[in-house]
Amino acid sequence: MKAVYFAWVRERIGRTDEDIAPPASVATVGDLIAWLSARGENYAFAFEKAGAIRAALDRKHVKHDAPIAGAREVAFFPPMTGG
Amino acid sequence: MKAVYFAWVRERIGRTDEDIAPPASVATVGDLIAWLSARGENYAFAFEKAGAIRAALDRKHVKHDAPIAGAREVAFFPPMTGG
Amino acid sequence: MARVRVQAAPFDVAAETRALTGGRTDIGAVVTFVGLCRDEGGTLAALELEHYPGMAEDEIRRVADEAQARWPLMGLTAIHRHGPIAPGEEIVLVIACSAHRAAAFAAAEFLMDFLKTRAPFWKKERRRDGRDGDWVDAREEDETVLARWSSRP
Amino acid sequence: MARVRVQAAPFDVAAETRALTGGRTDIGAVVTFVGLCRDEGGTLAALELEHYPGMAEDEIRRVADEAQARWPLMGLTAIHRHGPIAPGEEIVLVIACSAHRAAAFAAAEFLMDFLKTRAPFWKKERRRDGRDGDWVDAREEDETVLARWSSRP
Repeated sequence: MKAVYFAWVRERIGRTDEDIAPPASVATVGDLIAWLSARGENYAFAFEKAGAIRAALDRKHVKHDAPIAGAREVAFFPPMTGG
Repeated sequence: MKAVYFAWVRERIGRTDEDIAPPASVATVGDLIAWLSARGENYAFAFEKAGAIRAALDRKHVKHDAPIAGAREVAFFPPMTGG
Repeated sequence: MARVRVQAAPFDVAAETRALTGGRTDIGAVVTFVGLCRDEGGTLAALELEHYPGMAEDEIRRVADEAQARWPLMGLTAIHRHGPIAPGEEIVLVIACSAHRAAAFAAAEFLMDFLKTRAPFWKKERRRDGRDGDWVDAREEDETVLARWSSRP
Repeated sequence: MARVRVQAAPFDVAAETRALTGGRTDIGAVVTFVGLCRDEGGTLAALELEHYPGMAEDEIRRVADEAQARWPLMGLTAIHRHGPIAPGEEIVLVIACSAHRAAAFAAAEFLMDFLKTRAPFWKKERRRDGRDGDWVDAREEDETVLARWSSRP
């Protein structure tokens, strides 16, 4: 699946997007955050306050307990500040 | 004092304004409505539903129990429909 | 100090907005209300707006002053037209500016709610067929909505 | 169907308004919200607005659709800019049209309230002195104001 990052999540990870292939044990958005956090200091820094991170699956907001199965694109970003 | 009329109060009375000199017994706006109503059919028609008539003294909204003493201009009109 | 005008001429919303926001960088929210002449039945040639000169401006200013006392506004404009106004044309304009949107929305709606019931204007219908039109009746709803402002800040 | 756009270019409020009201005589109320870039401390060169292409439009449209389901609207536009925006410049525009003012006010405020917390946009400060600016923090208040819409019609 494709992972995309925005705002300070993007800055901390150091990339805008990437293809990822988590193992089958990674079932939810929360699992994916934990799995990504273990990939390096930049990911750990980006997700250090996991509760503050918002996620979207295929461009729809989801909670961390949402299953990722079947999703083509997952996005991680801070709380929105538009408007 | 000067009396001014607006909207259908004006149309029913048949004039926009006039000078009036009510006797001393006419103390309030309500008294004035009663006194004017006795001046002719046009006035009686204009004020037939006295409760629906709004009044202003010197360009400020007042209730019918407001004393008219000292006022230079009294206005009578229907509920407002601006905006 | 609010900008308050009563005039026969149309107003220019963009120009009135620029007059409030131009050159400033502290305003975060601009809420604009424009009231238009409606023709529900297709029978209306125009609304004839009668007003009480002097008192109309005074009443709008009293409401505007109250809005400015209630909310932290950085600009407030209220313009009300009189005379004949054709369907689709603009009757009334309110612009409220503030740092944040909540105050601007509340002030604009407050001003319209009270202007409706306190500013001395009356609408008469001019019919297309030339027959004598009716005076527009006051809406009871316009009185009842005022209650909410007695409980809000 | 609401008009929803996400764009880098400035928008023209008067032209967007005409696009909704032009040639119509059934609209009685037009409420417009414009959000501007504020510079409270005099240190801001610009806000850099990042967005999630595709999802930004989708989310605004979802909120707009919900507003249209809740209120009898005769026109609804929402435009959100991205990219660098200087202090005093316009960031977001919402226009809501209805026969009467209550629906237009409510829909415009509803759309802004939900757009603030659901549309994927993020603001970063670009400082005048060239130092690295901060990402603007989300306001807790923006979340708490949403509660009122669950009880209103």
